Amino acid sequence: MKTKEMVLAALFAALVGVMGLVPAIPLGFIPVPITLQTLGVILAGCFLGKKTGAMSMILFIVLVAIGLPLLSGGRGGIAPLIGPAAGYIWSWPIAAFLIGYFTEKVWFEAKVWKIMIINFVFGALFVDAIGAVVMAMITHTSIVGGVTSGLIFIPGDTIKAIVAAIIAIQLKTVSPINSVRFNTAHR
Amino acid sequence: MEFSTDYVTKDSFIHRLDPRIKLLSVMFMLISYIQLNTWAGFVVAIVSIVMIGTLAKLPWLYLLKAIRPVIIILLFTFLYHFIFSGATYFSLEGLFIGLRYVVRILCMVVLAVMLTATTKPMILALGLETMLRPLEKLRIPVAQWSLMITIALRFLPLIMEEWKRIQVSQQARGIVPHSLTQKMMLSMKMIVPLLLSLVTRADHLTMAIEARAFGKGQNRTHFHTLSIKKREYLYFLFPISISFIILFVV
Amino acid sequence: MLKCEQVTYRYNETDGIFNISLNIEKGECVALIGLNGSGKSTLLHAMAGLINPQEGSIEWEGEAVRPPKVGIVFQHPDNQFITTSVLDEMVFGLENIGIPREEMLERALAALDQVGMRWALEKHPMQLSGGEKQRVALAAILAMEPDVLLLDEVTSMLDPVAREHFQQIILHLKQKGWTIMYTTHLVEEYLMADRFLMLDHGELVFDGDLEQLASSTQLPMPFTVELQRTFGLNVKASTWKECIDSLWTSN
Amino acid sequence: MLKCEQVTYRYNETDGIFNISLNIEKGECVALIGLNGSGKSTLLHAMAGLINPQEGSIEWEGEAVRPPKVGIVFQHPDNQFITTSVLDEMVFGLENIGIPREEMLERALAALDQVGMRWALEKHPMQLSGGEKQRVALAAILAMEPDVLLLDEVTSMLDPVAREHFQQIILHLKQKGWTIMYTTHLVEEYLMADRFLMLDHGELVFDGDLEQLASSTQLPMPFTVELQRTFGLNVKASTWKECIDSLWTSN
Ligand SMILES: Nc1ncnc2c1ncn2[C@@H]1O[C@H](COP(=O)(O)OP(=O)(O)OP(=O)(O)O)[C@@H](O)[C@H]1O
Ligand SMILES: Nc1ncnc2c1ncn2[C@@H]1O[C@H](COP(=O)(O)OP(=O)(O)OP(=O)(O)O)[C@@H](O)[C@H]1O
Ligand SMILES: O=C(O)CCCC[C@@H]1SC[C@@H]2NC(=O)N[C@@H]21
Ligand SMILES: [Mg+2]
Ligand SMILES: [Mg+2]
Repeated sequence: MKTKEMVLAALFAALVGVMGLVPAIPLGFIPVPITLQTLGVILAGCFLGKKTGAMSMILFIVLVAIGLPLLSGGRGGIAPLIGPAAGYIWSWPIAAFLIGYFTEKVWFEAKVWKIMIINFVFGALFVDAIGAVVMAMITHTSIVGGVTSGLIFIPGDTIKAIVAAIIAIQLKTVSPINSVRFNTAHR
Repeated sequence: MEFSTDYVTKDSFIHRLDPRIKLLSVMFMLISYIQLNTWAGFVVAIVSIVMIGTLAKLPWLYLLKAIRPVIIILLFTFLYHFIFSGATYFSLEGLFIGLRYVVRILCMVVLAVMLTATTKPMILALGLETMLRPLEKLRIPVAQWSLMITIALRFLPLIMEEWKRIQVSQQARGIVPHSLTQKMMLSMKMIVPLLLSLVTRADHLTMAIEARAFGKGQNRTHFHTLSIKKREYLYFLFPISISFIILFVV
Repeated sequence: MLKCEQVTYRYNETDGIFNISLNIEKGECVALIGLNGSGKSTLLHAMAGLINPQEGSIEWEGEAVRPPKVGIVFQHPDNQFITTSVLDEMVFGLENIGIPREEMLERALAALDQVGMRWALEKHPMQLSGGEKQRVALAAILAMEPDVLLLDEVTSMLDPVAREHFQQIILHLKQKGWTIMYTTHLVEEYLMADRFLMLDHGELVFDGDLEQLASSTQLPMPFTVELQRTFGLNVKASTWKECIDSLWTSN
Repeated sequence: MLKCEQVTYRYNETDGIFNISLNIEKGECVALIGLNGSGKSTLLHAMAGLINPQEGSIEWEGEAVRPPKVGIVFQHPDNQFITTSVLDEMVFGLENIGIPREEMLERALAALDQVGMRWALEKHPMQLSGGEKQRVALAAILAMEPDVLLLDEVTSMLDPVAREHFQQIILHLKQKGWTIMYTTHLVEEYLMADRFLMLDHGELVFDGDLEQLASSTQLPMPFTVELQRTFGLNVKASTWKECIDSLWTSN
């Protein structure tokens, strides 16, 4: 692990934590709120790349686990990680990894629309699918019902996917993916 | 806004207990709670939680507050089972099944909350690091992860300062956002400068860490260390026996 | 010996350092001077092994430079704090180089005493004043006892008393045989150095001692005027030593 | 008139500024001096209206102080940058105070010229060298033409040439009647001020002119020694003016 990767992973873990301060929108009919934090998750993937992106989200979970109140509403500790939203939270590292993986693939010809599609598939569809299924399993309710109510997140998450793509392209010159891609291109 | 850790400042022996003992205890007990099914089991679980909470001098109001976020889900789960899980809709059997799910989740949540309420995050992190140190032999960079926790803690206030700094100056610019959409648009415009400046800071921090010879962590020594006192091993018998009782006796 | 061979580090076409070659002997104390943006900080970062020059090599006693052999104190004290208390900040480097636990506190306190900051042990580094930060930053590196000490304008925010302490620290380390290179914009601080390097637009344009510096006519900035004004005289080369001696004995 | 009345700002029991009362007349140029951690930056932040004292009040011409009437340049230039290019940074403040579009570029360029940074128009402020950052930070405030200018060690990383420019800028602004207050640790930079304030442990311990400062025997630090050493003489009060005059004319 390079020091720079460590620091950037820590930065984005903290960033997702700070996004948890923005009041989340609670939904009456399912126990998982709409939160800005997914924007940070998606950004971690498409700005940091697969390795650092995934690391940052694992670190985020570790930080929550040791009790920092980084989830919306100032929640932390082990409780939320085994609660109904567990599937959503645990899918974040995987989502960041997958977004990073495909973003790195298209990096040299990166366009907003390409990143947007990647973000949408893995940052919205993937996370929401896993999250809804796990939620239904933990609460022992029906999977079909869980997934149907989970659809409520899709519009918001789509907007976040688009916004993240725009930001990532604007920050392209300072992205650590540049050095990752540069190194592999010369290997 | 400030980050307040969930830590509740009190002087109890649970607070002083070595974090590793606490972490392992919680793990054991959580595993046993998953198997909770019989009435006797529930009684044992609840009694054990009440005992720990009392010993830790935790205000019960605090624990109530901590479970507030899960109340809706518990209600939902309860109703679902009450309606669908029995032989008929709204059966007595369904009611009990629902109750059991709710109490089981409650027990797990409260136990987890008590861990972080009685241990400062940095101490918990140190406990975690010390416990996981053997993993270094498997080439898992424990020291690095532990440093990452430290850096993330350093970034939390820094990000907010930076955000505030940019926000105040933007308001001084005379743009006073009125509607929610205006506010959101303005925030959007702040994200790129914020990230740019944070990434620059990350660069500087990287150099600072390397300048102080942080490496792979092989020969690293530790200033803060934990030591488990003899009688603390004895306390460990409590969660073990609780878990044992729940898993195999009742 | 610290050996730079044709070192080039480019930020872009015009900015950076270009084709720098120089040797610094063990025990030398060198001042690196030059205008704003001439490349001093960049050179120091390269010498500490924190950035990799695109061309050329930098070695200390035959090996590629890197911490903890080479210690660097940054220009912006804000940029070097990693932890959340001054004590943790002090021991961070010591932990990394494997100092035994018992020795750590000793070393940390000794270094803090040197800069007069022991009182701040429990404080958050970011809540110190500008000069206090700079002192803690210096102490954290001193405690690690590097072979080569690189100091980037570390006195810029120090008060007169602290700056004098600093000069004494440097003189003391010189006596102990440390190799030191520092940058400064203050002519008063030239007096500690045995040798001067000047950068201009990323190139090395001067390498010599104070006498040569003061009598040089090709310098890219009015250093000569500064020198003469500061010491209040229009000196000839032979009087420099006296001038310096008298200044050092006067306090 | 800038009027501080019994101003107290506490970080905690021991740190902060305590019970500070002072009046600064329009057009005065005041140097604020004191050791590291004596509270200079804290006082300037309070005077700029950036932090609210727990006790007391600060007014400029009868109104509570705040930007853009009062302009402050921070000790750490990094803390001042908000945008992603030097040009944006320059016009940022001008937009705030409603300068017409055509005038903005004009003012921005003039201010950048004053500090010699016009070439950096397109650069990212965070990617400048230490001294370059400090110059841009200064220019950004100069362009806003505040009534009161507060400068917190803004020359600490400037090279000798830039520092001299800076002194000329200040003298020029003095002539134009601006009210200026600056902090510095360099005795050479005392010469621009008409009046001196000294803080010690957050309290105001001196208020007077250079003569009084040089002859004061109760100062909490060897300022007197510094003063005398810098100017190379053991002056009596009456010779100060000559000394200053001769220094200003010598370059
Ligand atoms: N990260 C960066 N990206 C691009 N350009 C940079 C970066 N850092 C510095 N520069 C440019 O490189 C040149 C040399 O910078 P450097 O910081 O080495 O100067 P310096 O001699 O230390 O100046 P100062 O006396 O002001 O500290 C400057 O012109 C600066 O604008
Ligand atoms: N954010 C903060 N929280 C707590 N204490 C602080 C904070 N900022 C400064 N201090 C303390 O308050 C005192 C005054 O600080 P201040 O920055 O005003 O000093 P200063 O005179 O500007 O020093 P310098 O010459 O080093 O810049 C110092 O002892 C410092 O440690
Ligand atoms: O705070 C929690 O406990 C976890 C929140 C998980 C929120 C999920 S992530 C994907 C989906 N999109 C949202 O806006 N919220 C959910
Ligand atoms: Mg520099
Ligand atoms: Mg200050």
